[in-house]
This record gives sequence, C-alpha cells and structure tokens, in this order.
Amino acid sequence: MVDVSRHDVVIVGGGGAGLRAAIAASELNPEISIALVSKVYPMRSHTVSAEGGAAAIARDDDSLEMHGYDTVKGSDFLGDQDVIQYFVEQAPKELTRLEHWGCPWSRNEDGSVATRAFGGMSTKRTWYATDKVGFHMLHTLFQTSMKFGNVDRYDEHFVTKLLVDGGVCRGVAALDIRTGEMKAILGKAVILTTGGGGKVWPFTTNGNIKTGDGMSLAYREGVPLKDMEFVQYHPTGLPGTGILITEATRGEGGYLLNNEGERFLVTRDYGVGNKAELGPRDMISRAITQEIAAGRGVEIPGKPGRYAHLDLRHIGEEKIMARLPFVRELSKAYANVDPVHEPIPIRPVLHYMMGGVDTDIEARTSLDGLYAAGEVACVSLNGANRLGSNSLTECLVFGARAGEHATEYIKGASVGEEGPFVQQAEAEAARIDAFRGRQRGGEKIAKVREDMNTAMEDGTGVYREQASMAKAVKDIAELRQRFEQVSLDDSSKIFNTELIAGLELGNMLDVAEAVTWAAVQRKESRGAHACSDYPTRNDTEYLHHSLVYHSPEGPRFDKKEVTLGVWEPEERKY
Amino acid sequence: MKTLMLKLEPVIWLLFSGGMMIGGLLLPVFVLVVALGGGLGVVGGEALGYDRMLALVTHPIGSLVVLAAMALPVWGGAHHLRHLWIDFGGLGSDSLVGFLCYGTALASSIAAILAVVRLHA
Amino acid sequence: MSELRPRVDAMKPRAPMPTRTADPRPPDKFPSRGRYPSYLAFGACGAFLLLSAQLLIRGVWALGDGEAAWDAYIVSFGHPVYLAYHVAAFIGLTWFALRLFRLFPATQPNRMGPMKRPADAVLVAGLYGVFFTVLAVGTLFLGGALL
Amino acid sequence: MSEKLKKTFIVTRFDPDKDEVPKTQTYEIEVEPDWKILDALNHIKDTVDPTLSHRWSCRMAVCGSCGMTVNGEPKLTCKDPLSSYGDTIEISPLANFPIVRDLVVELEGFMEKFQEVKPWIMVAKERAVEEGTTRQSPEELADFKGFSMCINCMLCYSACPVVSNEPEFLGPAALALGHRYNQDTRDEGSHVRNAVFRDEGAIFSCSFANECSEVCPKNVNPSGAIQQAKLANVIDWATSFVVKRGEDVS
Ligand SMILES: Cc1cc2nc3c(=O)[nH]c(=O)nc-3n(C[C@H](O)[C@H](O)[C@H](O)COP(=O)(O)OP(=O)(O)OC[C@H]3O[C@@H](n4cnc5c(N)ncnc54)[C@H](O)[C@@H]3O)c2cc1C
Ligand code: SF4
Ligand code: F3S
Ligand code: FES
Repeated sequence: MVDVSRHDVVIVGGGGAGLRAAIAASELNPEISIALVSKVYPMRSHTVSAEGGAAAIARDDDSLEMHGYDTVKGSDFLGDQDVIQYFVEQAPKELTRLEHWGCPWSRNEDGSVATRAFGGMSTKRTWYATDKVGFHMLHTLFQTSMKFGNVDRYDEHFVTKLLVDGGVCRGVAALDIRTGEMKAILGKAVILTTGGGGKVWPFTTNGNIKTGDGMSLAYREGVPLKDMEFVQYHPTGLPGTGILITEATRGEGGYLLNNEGERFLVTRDYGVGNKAELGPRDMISRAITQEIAAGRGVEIPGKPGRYAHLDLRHIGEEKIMARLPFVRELSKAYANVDPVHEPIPIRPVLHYMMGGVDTDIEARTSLDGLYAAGEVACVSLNGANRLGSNSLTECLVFGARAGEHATEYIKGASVGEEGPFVQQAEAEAARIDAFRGRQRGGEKIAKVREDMNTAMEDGTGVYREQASMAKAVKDIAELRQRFEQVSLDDSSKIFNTELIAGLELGNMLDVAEAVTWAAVQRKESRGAHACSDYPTRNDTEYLHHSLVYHSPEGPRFDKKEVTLGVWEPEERKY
Repeated sequence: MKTLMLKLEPVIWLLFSGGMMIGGLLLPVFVLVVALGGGLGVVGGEALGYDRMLALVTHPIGSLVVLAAMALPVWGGAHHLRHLWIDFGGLGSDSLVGFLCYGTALASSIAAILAVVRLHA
Repeated sequence: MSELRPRVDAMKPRAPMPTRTADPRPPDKFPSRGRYPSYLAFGACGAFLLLSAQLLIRGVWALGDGEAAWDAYIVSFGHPVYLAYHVAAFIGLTWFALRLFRLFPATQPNRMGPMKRPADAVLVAGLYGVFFTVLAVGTLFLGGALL
Repeated sequence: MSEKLKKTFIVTRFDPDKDEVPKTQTYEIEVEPDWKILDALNHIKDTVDPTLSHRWSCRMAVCGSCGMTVNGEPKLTCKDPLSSYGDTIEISPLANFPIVRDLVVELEGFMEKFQEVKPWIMVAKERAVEEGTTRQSPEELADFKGFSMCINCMLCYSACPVVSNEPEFLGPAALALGHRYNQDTRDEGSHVRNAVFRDEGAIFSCSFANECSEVCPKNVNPSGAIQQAKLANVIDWATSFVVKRGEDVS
C-alpha cells in the first residue's frame, strides 16, 4: 500500500519557478494546502547556479516596448508576442517583489537597484546581485517560502509519474529517496517546475539534477513538448567541466579574443554589428565555433580541443572584485587562471533549453489540471533563442502566474474518485520495485548515459547537419532499447542514488528523443538551430512552433501557430 | 539554577567578553610587575611599597582600573571554564559546574567591590 | 577522555527520522587535531584570568588590612609555587590576549559608527600595538620608573 | 592526455539494512591530476561501485550539497582539489550529523533550526509593489551581504565543537542567516529574532571556537556574525526593560 497524502495544489520542483508558484498560491489563498515536492532540498535547485542577472526595465531610458522588441528579435521571431508583452509588463513587478522579500540586489550610490548590460539587450536592464544572482534569488525565495505555514515540503522526493485519469491530472507519484517508498501526493492541480535537461549533453553548464524529468513526465501523459530543437549554447564555458563564466563578464566590458589576440567580433562580420561581445548568444557561440574551425582557436597544454579567450584584464581588479567576484573564484578554482592577470579559456557550452512542455500564457498545459512554468515549460517567451537574464525573470513571472491560476482553478475542481489515482501510484510502486530489483549483469547506467551524451553532442551541436541529426534520431532509438536492459547493482531502498540515476536516464532519453525528432523536422536555420544544409531562415514554411507527442508507436510531430501582431518578422541583424 | 543561568546569559556574556578584553590587557602587567617583580624582589621596595600602592588604588582613576581588572576577568575565566567543561561533554552536569563557576565569579566580584570600597571608607 | 563522542541528539531532528541512522561522529580526532588544541588552550587560559584576578583582589584586600598585610602579600609571591604559577600565567595571559586580538576583527561589524571598518590586518596591528603599549607603559609606571 | 596517477580512497560505507555501524571500504583508482575529490567519487560510482551514495549537483561550489569530511577536515568536495592530498585519502560523512547512508547525512535537524531563526524579511505592514523598490545604500547592503552568502553546506556545523554537545544550539549557519536579516535595513523583525536567539543555549552557548569561519568555503564569517549578534542581543535585551515592544511583525 502506498502512503496517500492530500493537498490542494501540488508543485513539483523547488527552484525559482516552483518556489515562486508556492508563494503566489499561498498569498492568494492562505487556506489551501500546498505540497512542494523536490528531488533535492530546494536551495540545491539549479537556479542556484545562475550568475549574471534577471531582466526587467528599471531605468528612465528604457521602456516595455524596447524590452519586448529585444526579446522578440532575440527569439528570431519565434516568441509569442502576447506572451512577451505580458512578460515585460510583469517583470519589473516581480523583481520589485523579490526586493521587498530581501534579495540583496547590488545598488547604485543613491540606493536604487543597479542594472548591467547583457547580450541582446539594448540598454542596461539586467538586475544583479554581484555575479550570484540565481543563488540570491533562490535563497530569498526559499527563505521567504518558509514563512508560509500552508506549504508542506516533500524534500528529496523524486516524482516518477503524474497521476492522470479521465483526462485530468490530480497528483503525482513520488519516490521518497530516503526510504525508497512510493507516495501518492494528491491535489486538484499539479504545477511542473522541474527545470531543464542540460545533462542530456556531455558538455554543459547544468548540474547533475538537470535531467529533464518534468518534460518526460508530461510527455508520457500525452502532453506535447514544444520547440525542443532549440537548445542554447552559451559562448563561455570553462574547459573540461563546462562551468559557466557568466555573460555579465562581457556586460561589464570583457573581450573575446582568438589565438592571435584579435577581437574577432569587431574585426570580422558575424552579424552582431556594433553590439560586438554583447550580441545574442546563438550568434556569438557560432562565431567562436567558426574561429576555432578556421584554426584560430587557443590551445591549452594538456587539454584536448580548442578555445577562445575571454579577456577581463582591462576591467581591473577593483571592478572585478566588486562586480564579478564569483567569476574570479571559479576561474581560479576550476581553470587555474586568475582573470585579473590572464585571459580565461572558454568555449561554447550547452546551457539552456528554449523548448519544453507546451503551455499557454496562463501556464496551462493541454492536460486538465496540469500547469508548467520555468525552464521545463515552453510558454514561447524565448522562441528560437533566449536572451540572457530573461529566464530567471521568466521563472518568477510564469511561476507566479501558474500558482495564481492553479489556485483559481481548484475552486471549481475536486480530486473526485481517489481510487484510480491511488491504484496508479501502486502500479508505479511496483514498476520501481521491479526496476530496482533488475538482475545484475545488464547494461550499466553510466555507459548508456555516456553514449547518449555522445549521440546528442554529435547530432545537436552549435551547428547541425541533416545527416548527423538523422543519425542521432536512430542512435537515441537504439539507446532506448538498451535502456530496457539496464540493471542496477544497488538493491537497497535507502537513499539509492543509482536507482535515481536510472530513472533520470529514462527521462533524459525521452527528452533526447523529442529534441532530435524536432531538430530533423526543421529544415531552416533560426536562432539556436543552425542547420548547415539550410543556412537561412525560412518564414514561409517554418514560422511555426514544433510539437512532439509521445505515442507507443514512436513520436508524432505537429505544428503550432506563432502569435504575432505587434512586431513584424524582419531580418535579424544587429 | 540552570534556568536562572540561562535567563542571565546576556549579562554573563557581556561580563565575560569585557573580562576577556580587560583581563588580557591588564592582568599581564599585574603578573609581571607585582607578582613576578615583587616576588623575585627585582622591582624596588619603594615602587611596590604600601604608601605608593595605597595612593594609586585610592586615586579615583586607579580605583576604577583596579576594580575592572578584578571584577571582570573573573567572569571571563568562569565562563571559559564552564564552556571547556561542556566541550569535553559535560553538558549533563552543567547546572553544578555553572553554579560553581559563576558562583565563584559572583563572590569574587563582590569581594573586589568590597575591597575597593573599604579603602575609601 | 578516551574517545569523545558527540551527543547522539546533537543535530537530530525533533521529528522522528524515517530510517535508522548511524550515530553522529565527533569532529575528526577532537580535541587533538588541527586548531582544536589552540582553541581549548584558549579556554583553559580562563583559569589564569580567574586566579590572577583573585590574587589581585587578595592584594587590594591586603592594602585595606594595613602595611604589614601588604608586605606579607608581596613576600608570599617569592614562594616557588607562586613563581612557577606566575611565569605560566604571564605566558598564558599574553598568548591569550594575542589570540583574542587576532580573532577580534572578525567580530566587528562592517561599519564602526560612521566609519568603514579598517582592514583586518590594520585592526590586528592596532590591537597588538595597544597591548604592547599597555604592557610597556604599565610595567614602567607600576614598577616606579615612570612618574 | 596527461599521465594517470593512482590514488587510494578510504571511504566510509554504511547501509542501515546491513551494517550495525559504519565501516570503511578502500578503492584504488586512476585519477586525472586536475580532478576534485568529487570527481574521484563520481568516477568510483560510475565505473567501480555504483552502490556508493553521496549527494552532489552543481559541481561549482554553490549548491552546497557535497560537503564531506576529507582527511579529517570538513570540505566542499567539488572544490577541493585532489592535488592537495597524498596518495591515500580518507573520505567520510560530515561529523556531528546522524548518518543516513554512506556519505549522506541527516539534514532535517538543521532545517528545523533554520526555520526557528525566521530567515525572511519581517515587517509590520507589507510594502506594495506599486511603491517600488526600497532604497538601500551600498554601505547598508555591505552590512549584511557577506552573511547572505551561506550555501547551507553544513561544513561549519561539522567543525563546531559546541554543535557536538549542545542540542539547543542553533549553530553557525542558522545564526549567521538570522543575523543577516537583523542587519538588513528592510527588516523590522530583529526583536522577535533576538528573543529566539536568547532561548536556552540558542546563541550564547557558542564559545567562539571560530572553527566555523575557518572551514567556511564561502567566507560567510559565521563566528563574527554570532559575536555581533550576541552584543546586539544584549543591547536589545537591556532596552527591552525600558521600551515596550509590539511584536506584530510577521
Ligand atoms: C550555470 C547557469 C547560469 C545561468 N545564468 C542565468 C542568468 O544569469 N540569468 C538568467 O535569466 N538565467 C540564467 N540561467 C538559466 C536559469 O537559471 C534557469 O533557467 C532557471 O533557474 C530554471 O529554474 P527552474 O525553477 O525552472 O528550475 P530549477 O532551478 O532547475 O529547479 C528544478 C527543481 O525541480 C526539482 N525536480 C526536478 N526533477 C524532479 C523530479 N523528478 N521530482 C521532484 N523534483 C524534481 C528539482 O529538485 C529542483 O528543485 C542559468 C542557468 C545555468 C545552468
Ligand atoms: S556558514 Fe559557511 S560553512 Fe556554514 S553552511 Fe554556510 S557556507 Fe557552509
Ligand atoms: S565554531 Fe562553534 S562555538 Fe561558535 S564561533 Fe563557530 S559556532
Ligand atoms: S556539488 Fe554543489 S557545492 Fe559541491
């Protein structure tokens, strides 16, 4: 028998989006009971690692119109314009709320909140707290959430299935990692805020927990994943580890150099115009990739591959310590380089998934009772390329929206007959027990994961080819077969991290399938999807979102309209 | 006892931290000159003579300094010793040990005050 | 003092733990490893604070009892046990003070009144300066060489 | 590729279903010279022994999950370089915490203490968004910024000798974070927090061992925060007899 608990709203994920949703729901109605389920303690969520900042207009020389236009252009016109308008309007309010809750935003001399320049943003509108913005936002949100008595946390609980019956979602099945027992956590609405899935790729800024679980959970219940082909490569990751060096380094004036010490973004035409280092990420990542391909990459003794140099020396120690102390700490600890005295070797690194669970502007998915927000969702704010610092704000704006809308929704909803949901959780418990009990000697989790990483790197890198994408589709299908043969060495119930890694691998394969499927379908180059066989954007055939549906026979592909109406698509040139 | 001790923790802590500072600054001088210098006879009889000492200690500033050097460090010492005991796992007997430590400190401070007041009487 | 164990309930939650746990371990090789001996010696110097302050009280009390009592008090310090204690006390108290002043800056807020807190090294140097000045001037003054 | 080095890891293992008390297991593996301790553990888990359990996520010293004891010292293993050790390295769970399994410790005790210090902005009346952001000078920010850098990695709890012995002690990180809010110009709840701090053993049992600040990987300086908080507490306590206070903040 599984343990059954009952709540009104069940939130899966304790990162920026999940915590914001919990606070929003709690503030709107302090009477309801909220479950916050997270596979790690909330303050470990990967929002913690965001460095650079969160965007919202703050200065007199800025406007909603400008932030909106920058975002639409950054998205290569694939962002939904109603969503973008709503987002830019809400953004300053959300960051102000966070200020009231104690977020230690960096300040100007007069005591107002300071803002910095960021890629693709036409003025300084990125709020920051030195270079640990995600950390401060997450801890502020988590600590603030602790004051609400009606938020019940399920820390270190791994959600393995959405409980869906009769077309409505009414809870989740969660594995208590500590005890190894399955729980049915029932509610009248479920909000997915499980973050992205960067760990599908080998070289990524993402932490161990970013395995796309929520995308897989929704996908398996028939909810489409949208725009999955668009994954963002951040221009500046450290060699080996892929640890991020924030775009704020360039916002504060850093240069990108090739092995000849040349500022190639200024001297050569990579489409970023006079924005130079502050161009959008897709373009800069391509520029670095081309520099390296042209033989102008920097070599590091003892390390494979070629890099570019990120040079901060001219910024000076004082400003680096005031604005970018974490960058200095990371460079020293993980690349053995002190940016005050030496340039930092970097190369493009997988960073962010623009795609995700398809939602409307209210954060609703196509499944009744299921919401999604944050990186797991695709509300179509980011289109084909996200602008740096929009996504932390996105977590707040749409996390709050999801929390509020779900609180409204449950007024008219009931769990109804509990039986079927509990039975599903019991079946899920049996499935997990069987997985844990699989005989030794089969495929190893680490090996299958490694092969998946390789397939995805080859098929869906900064530049893509039809042939390599098609191969990746095939590879992933094969890996799914191999995953069926995976076995565990650890049969213990208590804190079995091998079991978790196995479940995560299954989820990542779902994500990988959707990404590769969506990628082969898009025969154009738009935003982060740079297809060598089709180097230009094709608005007549491809100005649409892509949807991938799960089905037992294999994925099904579909399209969805892009909402235009304010800004007309035009050539994307800076 | 324990409850009272915990109620008064803010005061005890204040006396303790003051005692550490004052004791650390002043007691080495006392130990060096009076105890060692006097004991070994290296500091002249005149300097440590009764009249000079009485004059020093009864001078208003002298009274205050010597009072601080007596009444505060005892709290610094007592508090340290109680914590040392806890560090070695003695929390169970904290009531007794605390009573002994702070009792000694309290008695010593009272004696210190009396000693000075007596000189002025 | 064979092996010091932390209390098993030290960091145990009030809510019951869902699975059996192993008891917490003490910080590795407490109290002999790393900086622990220095910290414990610092605490033990509390004994010098307490005893030396009490000896000072005895002295002031003797002043009140008259010249003979005071002279006897000074003479008593010639006893080898006292001499040994005071050598130890002088070293102990000096080390105590220097350690205290070294750690002191960390305990100060970022701003002291309207001033920004000086760099830690500056504060420590200042405090060491004060300590040695008090020691020197105090010794000369009390010893009769000044005034 | 750089040449391989061999190192021996002596790792604490504990399976509550099988073991009465923790034991150790020895792994000898080849490592890369620029690895961190965590890389070695992950290598062991991926290729040698998948049953080894430990927590980690960000591998960039910011999520706070990978704290362990390495050769006796509490360390953030994703930042602690292998090169600073010899050929044999002992890895055990953080001290002072009940051990759940292998290198995983029980954190709920901390979470309860953390909740007690009310680590959020307390105000009598919530500010409206329309009022805009609060003004706070860079100096006012600097007064608490350092204390807000805590990643809850628990190294300080593991090093503090008082934590071992005093169950009521709130401990370095929780107190530093409580003090962080007391120091924030936007907060009005310091009287409430100070009353919590004054509870039995909660703050005054800290004996200024300073170990917390020595081991803290983020320079939070909890020992300083605690001593400052104690002084502020004494003042608050003394004035509380003179000035009556409404405690209507939340
Ligand atoms: C290194 C780095 C730097 C970044 N810098 C910036 C920046 O400067 N500006 C910006 O705007 N954006 C930045 N981003 C992007 C941004 O940080 C993320 O998009 C955002 O934090 C995602 O937040 P989230 O709440 O959606 O998910 P996360 O913070 O990833 O949280 C996911 C939550 O879901 C839980 N969860 C996941 N799966 C399960 C499951 N199966 N069961 C239960 N719980 C589960 C996790 O425990 C976690 O609590 C950065 C990203 C990275 C990786
Ligand atoms: S104060 Fe430092 S050591 Fe303690 S939990 Fe916070 S970051 Fe870790
Ligand atoms: S180590 Fe412990 S005793 Fe106090 S100064 Fe730090 S909390
Ligand atoms: S893994 Fe996140 S702090 Fe080490």
